[in-house]
Formats: sequence, C-alpha cells, structure tokens
Amino acid sequence: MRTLNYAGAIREGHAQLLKTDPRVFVLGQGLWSPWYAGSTLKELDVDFGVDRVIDSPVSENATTGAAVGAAIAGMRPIVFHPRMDFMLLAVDPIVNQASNWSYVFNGAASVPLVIRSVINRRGEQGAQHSQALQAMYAHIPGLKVVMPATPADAKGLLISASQDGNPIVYIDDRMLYAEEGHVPEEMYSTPIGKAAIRREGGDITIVATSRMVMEAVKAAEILAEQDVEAEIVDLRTIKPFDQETILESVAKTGRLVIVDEAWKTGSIAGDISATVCEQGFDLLQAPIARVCLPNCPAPASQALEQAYYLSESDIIAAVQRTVGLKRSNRKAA
Amino acid sequence: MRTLNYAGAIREGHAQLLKTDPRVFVLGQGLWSPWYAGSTLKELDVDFGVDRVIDSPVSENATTGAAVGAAIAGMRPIVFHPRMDFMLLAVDPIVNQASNWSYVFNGAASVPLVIRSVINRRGEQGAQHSQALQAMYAHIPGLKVVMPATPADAKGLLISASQDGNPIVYIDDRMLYAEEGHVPEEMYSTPIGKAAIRREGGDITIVATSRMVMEAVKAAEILAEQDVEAEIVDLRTIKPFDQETILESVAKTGRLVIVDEAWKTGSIAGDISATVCEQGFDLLQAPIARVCLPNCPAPASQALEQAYYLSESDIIAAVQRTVGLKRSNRKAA
Amino acid sequence: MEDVSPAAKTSGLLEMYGKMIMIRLFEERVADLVEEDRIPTPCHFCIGQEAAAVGVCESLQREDTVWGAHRSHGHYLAKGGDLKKLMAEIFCRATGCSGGRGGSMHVIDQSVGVMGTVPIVAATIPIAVGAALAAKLRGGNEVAVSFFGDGATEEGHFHESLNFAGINNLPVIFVCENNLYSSHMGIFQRRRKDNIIESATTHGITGHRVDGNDVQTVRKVTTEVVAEARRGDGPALLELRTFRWRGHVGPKWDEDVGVKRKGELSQWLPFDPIARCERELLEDGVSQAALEATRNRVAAKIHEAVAFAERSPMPLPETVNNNVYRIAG
Amino acid sequence: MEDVSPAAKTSGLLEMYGKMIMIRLFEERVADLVEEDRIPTPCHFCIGQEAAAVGVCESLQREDTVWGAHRSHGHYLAKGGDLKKLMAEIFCRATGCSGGRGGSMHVIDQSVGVMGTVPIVAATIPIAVGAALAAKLRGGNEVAVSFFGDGATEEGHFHESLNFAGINNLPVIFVCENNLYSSHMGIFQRRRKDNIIESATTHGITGHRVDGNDVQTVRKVTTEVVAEARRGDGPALLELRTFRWRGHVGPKWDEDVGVKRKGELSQWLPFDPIARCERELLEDGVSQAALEATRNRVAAKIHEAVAFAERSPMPLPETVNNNVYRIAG
Ligand SMILES: Cc1ncc(C[n+]2csc(CCOP(=O)(O)OP(=O)(O)O)c2C)c(N)n1
Ligand SMILES: Cc1ncc(C[n+]2csc(CCOP(=O)(O)OP(=O)(O)O)c2C)c(N)n1
Ligand SMILES: [Mg+2]
Ligand SMILES: [Mg+2]
Repeated sequence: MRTLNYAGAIREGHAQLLKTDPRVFVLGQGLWSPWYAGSTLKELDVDFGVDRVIDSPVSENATTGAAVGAAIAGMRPIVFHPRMDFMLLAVDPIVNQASNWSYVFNGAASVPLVIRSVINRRGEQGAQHSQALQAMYAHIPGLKVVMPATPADAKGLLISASQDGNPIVYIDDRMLYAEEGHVPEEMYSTPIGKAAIRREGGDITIVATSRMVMEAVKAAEILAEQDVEAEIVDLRTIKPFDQETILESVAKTGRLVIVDEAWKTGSIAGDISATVCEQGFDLLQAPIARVCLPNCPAPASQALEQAYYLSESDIIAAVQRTVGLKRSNRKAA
Repeated sequence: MRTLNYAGAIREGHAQLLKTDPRVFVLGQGLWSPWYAGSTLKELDVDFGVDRVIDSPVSENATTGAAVGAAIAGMRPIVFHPRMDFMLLAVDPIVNQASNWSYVFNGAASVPLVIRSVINRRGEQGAQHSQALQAMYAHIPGLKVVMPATPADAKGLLISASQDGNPIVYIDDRMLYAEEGHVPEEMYSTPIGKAAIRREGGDITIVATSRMVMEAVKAAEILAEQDVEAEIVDLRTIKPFDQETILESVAKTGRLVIVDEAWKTGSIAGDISATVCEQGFDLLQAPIARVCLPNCPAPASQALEQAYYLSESDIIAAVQRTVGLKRSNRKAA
Repeated sequence: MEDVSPAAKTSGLLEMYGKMIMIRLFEERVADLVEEDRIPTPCHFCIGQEAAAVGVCESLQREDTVWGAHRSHGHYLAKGGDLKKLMAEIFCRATGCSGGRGGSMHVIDQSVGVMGTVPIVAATIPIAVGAALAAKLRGGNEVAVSFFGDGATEEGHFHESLNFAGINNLPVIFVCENNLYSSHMGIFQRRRKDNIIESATTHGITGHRVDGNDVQTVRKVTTEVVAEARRGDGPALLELRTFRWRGHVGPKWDEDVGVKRKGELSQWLPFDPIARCERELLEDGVSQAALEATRNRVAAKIHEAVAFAERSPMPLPETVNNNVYRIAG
Repeated sequence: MEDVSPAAKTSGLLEMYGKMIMIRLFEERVADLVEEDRIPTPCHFCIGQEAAAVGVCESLQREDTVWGAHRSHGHYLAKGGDLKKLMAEIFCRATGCSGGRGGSMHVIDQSVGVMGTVPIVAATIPIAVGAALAAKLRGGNEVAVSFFGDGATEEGHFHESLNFAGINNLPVIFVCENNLYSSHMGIFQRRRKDNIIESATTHGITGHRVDGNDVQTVRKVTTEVVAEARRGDGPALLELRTFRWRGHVGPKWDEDVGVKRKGELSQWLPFDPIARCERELLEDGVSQAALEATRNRVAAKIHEAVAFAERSPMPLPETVNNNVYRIAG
C-alpha cells in the first residue's frame, strides 16, 4: 500500500491530470517558486513546461478571469490562489462569471474550471492570512465546493473536480500537508457530492470538514473511552453536500454535532443544521450543536491563536453537552 | 403624520446626515445621474455640492478602498453601489480591509463607514443584475448588515449606520422604493441589532427580511382568514440578528418560518434556523421552514422570474405545512 | 443580385454596409418594441456605433472568437450570429439564443464564434485573454477579441489583462469603443486625459487609435493587428472613437435620459458611419437602388425575426432550475 | 552631542543616517531572533531598502499619514513610530502597537501618522487615496503617502487609484519601492517593460523615477511633490529603484530561499544606501566616531526594545474576541 502525504497527493493529482489531458493547465501565483504552494506544485513547471504551468503577476482578477475564459474556450484550467484571502480579489470572475455562465446561456457554454485555494493559517500570520471562506462560495449557485480531509481525497477530488465540467472551488488546508495516508498510484476520482463515514458509532453523529475530520477522529477515540461512540461523517463536498448520508447517520444516532473551522455565523454548519432540522426533525433527540470559530478575525499572537482555533477538545465538549441533553417537549402535543 | 416613500426616506436620511455632520460624504457610481439610484440620491449633489457627493469612474475597488481610507482618517463616508452585483468587485476593501481594521490594530483605529448597495432585480435583467448577497457579508466578523423593510427604517437605519462607528453594509431593495409609510421629519435612528414585531400572533412566527416583510404581512392577512395567526418579525438587522426577539416569539408560537429572498444554501435563513435549533430546541413544535430562492441564478424571462421569485403564496404554503406538522418523537426518551 | 461595381465588391464594402444596416434596423426595430412595452429586458443600443462592430468582425475568421458586454447586439450580428435567435432572446423566449434565460445582455452564438456577452463592465476583458491563452496552448491560430467601452478601462483588470496578455504574448485584440461616455459621465469627468490608447504603451503592446465611424479604416487596422496576433506577435489595443446616439439604456434619444448632451450629439450625427458608407459606395459606383435593395432585404429579415420571436413560446416555468450545472463531464 | 559638521546638520543627513541605521539594526536583530525561533510571526525585511522609507518620511510632517504593506517595519520607524511597541508587536505581545493581534504585518502608530500596514498587496493604495480625500474635504493640508512594491502595481486598483486621485486632485503620494522582485518573480517575468513610472503619464499625474538607495535624492524629490500636493496641485507617483537583500519573507539571504539571484544581489550590495550615506557624511566632515556613536545609541535602544518585548505579557486568551467592533459611535 503506497502512502503519500497530503501535499504529495495534490501534486500527484496535478501531474496525472497534466499527463493525461492536454486540456489541463495550471495558472496562478507561486507556480515557479519552490515554496509558495508548499510542495503541492513542486517542479510541475519543470516536468510539464512553463507553458502549461504558468506563474502570474499579482493580478488575481485577470488571472482568474483568464482561467474562466480558457475553460469556456474548451480547456480544463486549474487556477491557483495560494491563500483564500487573496482570492477575494477574484470574486467577480468566480461569483459573477464562472458560476452564472452555464445558466445564462442555457447550457450552450460551460466553465470546466478548478479554482484551487489554500487555507493557510496559524503561525501568527494574522487576520488577512488566515481566512476559511468556504461558506461564501457554497452560497453561490453554479459553483461546487470541495474540501478534502485525507491524502486520498486530496488527489481524488482534484481529479474529479477537473473532470466535472463545472466551476469547482477546491480548498485544501496547509495544516494537512504533512499528513500521510494511503493514496493509490493510479489515476482515480473521488465522487463529488458524496460524504464518507470515517468511523462508525451509534451515539452521536459528528459531521466535519477538512482538517476537522482529523480532530473529530481524535475526539472520538477519547469519547469512546467515556462510552460514547461517535459516527464521523467527512463531508468532503461542501456544496452540494450529502444530505442522505448525514440523515442516515442521524437516523441512527439521534444527535448531531457539526464541526467547521470557519466563522459560526453564516457557516456551512448552519446550513447543515437547518437542513437536518427541516428534513430530519423527528430524528433529533437533542439540539444540533455547531462547533465553529468565534465571529472574530484571526489574531496573530499564538496565545490568542490557541484560544481561537479549534481542536479535539472543543469537539469533545460539544459532544458531551449534546449527549447529555434530552428532548423535553415543553409544549408537546 | 408625514408619509414618504422608501426612496424618499433614504434621500432624507442622506440629506440630514450631510447637513448635520461635516464628516459625512457620499461616494459611488451614479450620484450625478438623475436616475441611477432611483430618487434615493436625487440632487444631493445640487444641495450639498459635488465635493461631498462624488460620482466615480467604474472602479469599485478603488472607490470603496478610498471610502475605507477616508473613514479610517476620521470621516463618515457612505459608499454607494447601485447594485450588489457590482460590489463584488470591491470585496477586498470590504472583507479583507474594513472588516478587519479595528481588530488587527486592537481598536486603535476603526472604520466608521456605510457601504450601501441595492438589490435591483426582476424586469428581465438576468443573473448578473439581480443578486441579493447579504449572507456573504453577514458571514464576515467586523461587518454589520442591515436591510430596512419600511420607509421609516430605511431612513433610521441609514442614520444609525452612519453613526455606529463600524463598517455597516446597508442593503435596500429597489422594489420597495415606491412603498409609502410614516417617516418622522426629524433626524432619528433605528437601533442596529433590534428586530421589530410587525404583527402579533400566537400560532406561528414568521421571520422575514427586507421586501419579504411586506409579503409576509400579506400572507398573514390571508392566513388569518384560515384561523392561523402569524407573528411577523421584521429582522431589520441581519448581522448581528436579534436572537432574543425571535426566541421570545417562538416561545409563544412553537413554530417558525424564515423568509429570505436569497439563495437557500448558505442563507441567513439557515443561520437563524440553526441558532433557534441550538437555543430554543425545546420550544419547537415542528421543524423550522426556510422560504428562500432556489439554488439557481436569476433568469431573465418574466415567465421564469415568476417561477423564481418569492411572493406571499410561497409563505402561505410554508406556514400551512408547518402548522400542519406536529413533533412526533420517534425515539423520544 | 444587385448591380455592384467591381471596386465595392472586392473591397467588401457592400457587405459591411449590409451588416451595418442590419444592426441599425434591428436595433431601431427593437427600440420601437421597447417603447411599445413589448420588450421588457433592458436594452443598450449601439446605434451610431455600427462601424466598430462590423469593421472589426469583417477582419476575423469564423473560428476567431468575440466576447461582448451590455451593448453587444451589434457584435453578435456583425460576427454572423443568428438574427432570429437574437430577436427571440431579446423577447426572452425559449427559442432565443440563451433560451430566454439571458435577455438582451447575455447573448451567444458559438457556431460563429460569438462566445458570450455579459453586462458586468469589463468582465470579458480577462475572459477573452483566457480564450487567447487556450488558442495558444492548443496551437490553434484563432484570435480572441474583447469588445468593451471607455468606461470599462476604468476597471483595474483592464490593465491586468493587457499586462497578462503582453507577458504571455497572447493572440487577443482589445477593442475599446470609446464613445466618450460611461452612462451619464463624460470622459473628462472620469479621467484627466483622453488617452486610453496610451495604456497600450504602458503595457508594452501594440496600440492604434482609429476613427470608429469609418468602417474601412477600422477593418484595415484590425486586419493588421489580427494578422500580427495570428502569427504570434502578441496582443493589441484598438481605441475606436465613436458616439452613441441613444441613451445609455433604452430607446430614448440621449437628451431624454437626463443627461444634457444634445449639442454634442448634433455634432456627431453628421459622422453617421452608415451614411458615410453609403456615400463611399455611391462614389464607388454602387447604385442607390442597390443600397435600397440591401436595406429592404435586411428589413424583411428583421420583420421575420420579430414574427418568429413573438410567436415563440415563453420558457416553461418548470425549467427554471435547468442548466445551473452542466451534467456530464 | 557628537561632533557634527554644519553642512550635515543643516541637511539633516545625520538624522536620516540615524533612522536608516535604526531600521537596519532593528531588522538585523529581528532576523536573528527569527533564526533563533524566538519570533514566529512572518517577517518581511526591508534591509537594503532603508533609504526609501527614510528619504520619503523625512520630507513629511507629523500630521501627514503613511500607509504600508507587508514590508513596513522601515516605514513605521522612519515616520517616528514607537520602537518598543513595534518590537513588542513583532513578538506578538500585549504591549505591541497592535496588542499582539496584528504581528509584523499589521503595525500602527497613529500618534505620528503611521496609520496602518496590511499584507494584502496593494490594499493601502486606495486607502491612502481615501485619507487624502478626507484631508481635502476637511480643508486640512496634510498629505497621505502609500508605500507599496513593484508587485503591487500589477493589481488593477493601483491604476484605479491613480486615476481617482487624479480626477479628484488629491494630496496623495504613491511611493513604489521597485526592488525588481515580487516574491520569487523578477520584473521581466511580470511585465514587458520596466516602466512602472509611465503609469503616472497614463493617468495624467506627476511622476518621478529616482535612485531609491540615495536618501538625499529621495528626500529632495519627495519634498517637491509633497509641497505640490499640499498646495493643491494633486498627486504624484514616485518610483524608487532599489533591491532587497534578504529573502521575500524571513531572514535568509536571498540565495537561500530557492530563488537564485546571488549575482544580482552582489551587484546591488555595493549600492548599500547606508554605506553611501556614511561616505557622504564623512565627506561632509562628520567623524567616524560620530557615526559610531549614532550606531551605538541606536543599538542600545534596540537592545532595550527586545528586553521590553520579551518581558511583556502575552495577550490574554479571554480577550480574543475584543475589538472586533468599536463600541461607542
Ligand atoms: C462592474 C460594473 N459596474 C458598474 C456597472 C453599471 N454600468 C453598466 S454600463 C456602464 C457604463 C459603461 O460604459 P462603457 O464601458 O463606456 O460602455 P458604453 O455603455 O459606453 O457602451 C456602467 C457603469 C456594471 N454593469 N458593472
Ligand atoms: C492580494 C495579494 N496577492 C498575493 C499576495 C502574496 N504576496 C505577498 S508579498 C507579495 C509580493 C509583493 O511584491 P512587491 O509589491 O514588489 O513588494 P516587495 O515584497 O518586493 O516589497 C505577494 C505576491 C498578497 N499578500 N496579497
Ligand atoms: Mg462608453
Ligand atoms: Mg518588489
């Protein structure tokens, strides 16, 4: 069984796409740098040439717009933003253009584009170098959003994103780059829109995104010692998310904690909670808990970062609270 | 009792701010046009001079950035975007800069700025001239978001936004411009963060934003004939929203429908639902329903617009569904 | 066949005349329909600017792509887009080029290289750059053309795009139709100098400023830069000086939409690109009757298009959510 | 008091030397602390570029404002920002100028007009324009200065800002420190021509290209454009040619961060702005001892600042949510 780390898996996904599909090219900032994108794009320029692995000026709007245009014109670009924060300069081509293009032309044209960006935080980088803005893009019809949590999915979702035929926002987290895992050598794709059960359990469902899946697994191990068996759903695709898998799990457990390391208000977690409330109200034995970042920009100081970011202990606390709660039908009919 | 229409109320708010506070100025597109902003800014340039009512090139980023800078430097600008769609070009100064400024400098500086934009849709304008993106801004810490539903609040919220001392996204809806209502002549402010009960009722709570409040009132009248008394909460402030008022109402009614004419996934409605589920789970007699736009860009054709946008009948249907439902505790303890 | 002199025939001027007159009559007809409340979608007319669209598109091949904005009926027709489907789209019917989902500001006919128009100002400038990048990567030799206005040059990504196209040496032609206005704002309210063409110098690419109402010159200059781009010599910026006759949006003559520029308009009316073309054709020996015949032929087609559009069905409400996503790969 | 010749005194050169050496020694100290893992916040050093910050700021008044970016320790110190608070901020302590919330890339000292620095490239270009607009509207006569790099000119709003400042005739000076690199990318990988200064012409504002390692010339030219801006003659763009000695981020010498530009660096090292200033001072009759004394005085202050920072408390975890919003009006 071949193992790779998450960064290496991303790189392999790129390399296999570049190798097998002449329509694929990569465009964005830091592609000719040995360190900008960690090792996720390392020497792709050497292997595939600077014509297909194109570094760019600090011009997020035009670069992304050009990727959109190339996609419409039949290519399969991957446009790269080394941080989600920088991608905010490219919201127009993403939210006004790429997302709407298929619809406004009634399917006569489409935008087969991967929009890759990185959550890159901690290390006292501060508020403008820390954002996790998946909720913003998940709100937009016409976009899909994926967030791989494992090396295998980091590769598989990149490949399916490139093959999907729609504009896909692919978000990886730099804190996962060193994580090792089994990654098949062949080219394969991870289905978009399908969550994965990472652990089975009957007492509570934990839905987690990206790095939080790892924290949830840690939390579940500790909780198991306290006789609480958590089922962990790795969301993988944020939009459209896999209602079915979540509802099935909640049908079994009756309790739900959603973990998304982004600001609570307006988060993906809220959306999942509302959906489960709508579709699975009678399954719920206790209120749904959201474990998210406080509604506060990222601080620089490590002392504050410690208080700000999430870890397995936040998950454990939320699970314990939720498991302790029972539905008390004050006004029940 | 003096009445004004919604557009006139906005204009009066601007005029009173410009008159009483030398720090206030208005900057944006269409300010010297007789029709660009409806009559909401009509001849303010004549009354207050083109130095303080500044029309701009098609440069949303720099214009908004300049407004941010002027605010930091002690002014109280109102930056104007004739459509929310265009404001997507100014996401960097809003989401990266204005929102973070107070926090990253630990309160040493702040951004007392009104960021006004208009939801302007229907009339076969199509996807790029129709967006209602309140959820996107509500997700961002450091911003507040207001959406007046009545002429009185259109004026009062503009004034409080200008006086608040923080970056406030003020969103008005062009479809409300002709609505008449009582608007006091004096200068007054509508509190930010406080919802308003527009109708009392004991059977169900309808939380609505902006134009949907009007539709909810219409719906409630029809529902009353069917012996369903709806309580209508006009949210007014989207972020931070008034949990207390909502929870109090739900404590009374046990049922909740949230109406927000924006895309369902990732909407404000989801956030309110999740919050009520967290804070008021035991109050709920039935699942919370969200009445939102489908996850689809705005179509042009009126035939499709008719199917796409919301009206009181959508609200009535959701209320009837919700009132018909009872909590059935499949697994209740 | 009309009686055409050999000169006009070889120069293709009569063809260009036919296209210009088609755009003019088409838009005049749509303008009337708007006034009659039979068309609700917001229409931005290019009446007075027809030579820009036609002069540029006449120098292109079918596989070359054009990308437009809010004022793009002319670009669509000049590149050979289907007339009926355009009319039907403006009527927002199911038979429209965008199935009624797009309206006047979202038109497309990929079969002739009309790749899409969108009303977010300047949006298709970088998008056209991307199409050129695609062409270069594929080793194709098609050229991409972005049409935009003087107002669009105020968006920063206009500059980003010129720079990006320059460093990657891409086959893209940036066509700025400088009609001296962006909505209600005259050019000197928006920039210190009337020097849009200098941006070419700044970004190190070819640039030409041309009388945009002179269809022959527009075609000539465009043909040159297109040939350069096609053989790998990189992008160019064209500034086509022109003036729009109607209001920013809608059918009203300009003075009616609150911006007082009647004087300016009356100075531009004599430079009507179509009248000029007629004069040139007559000088070339084309008969008045031939022009008349062209005009009539075009008018008949437009008449048909309106009839087609009006009898076309509305899109079905139950299709509203279709095509948000492309289904298969 | 050191023994200073009248020439150097009146020209203020020794003062500028003092500031440059303060920036150099400050950053060298921070660089060491980063190497020793005592400072985690990402630091972008301006070592080699000190003359730009100092020459510009010496031509400003206290009430004039400066706005910076990711590489702004020098701007902060040159404008007179509190040394200890900067060091404490880089240590992310509660006593830092941003209370430890900002780190190296978010520094502020409004008491001397350091209005804020942020690492989103080009962000403070329009923001400084807004400060100038505020000054104009208030009828104040302060000038706003935005410091940014050559990379920042690739963001479209660089152009939007110059244009906007031009048409509104605002008292803002755009200071581009052109160090020929944006991260790992040399200037000709990012634009066809090395002609940033030409953007001034395009946007119709004053522009000067200056040797950014010559502190006296920087000050002289800045003084001129600041005077113009102050008396209502509008904005200017300065291009200060310079070179950074360390890597894009972090303390390593450039060749160590993967970009091979040792040759280029070795060509620039002789143009050390501080060595040049020393030579000029010595020529002016300032003694070696006086320079030494300045250096020592500065070194002592930096030593104190490190001690201050290291003994300062971390921000309290329970304050993490403070100051997201301003509380009262
Ligand atoms: C990003 C954006 N900002 C503002 C607008 C509103 N708007 C529509 S057309 C227009 C004027 C554009 O002028 P120009 O580019 O010269 O084209 P013209 O209308 O003269 O053909 C403006 C400001 C828009 N559609 N998109
Ligand atoms: C909007 C944005 N895009 C990209 C980056 C990443 N980045 C940080 S500094 C930098 C290079 C900037 O170069 P330049 O403006 O020349 O300044 P220098 O580093 O040379 O001082 C880049 C691309 C960023 N911080 N912000
Ligand atoms: Mg124009
Ligand atoms: Mg640089």
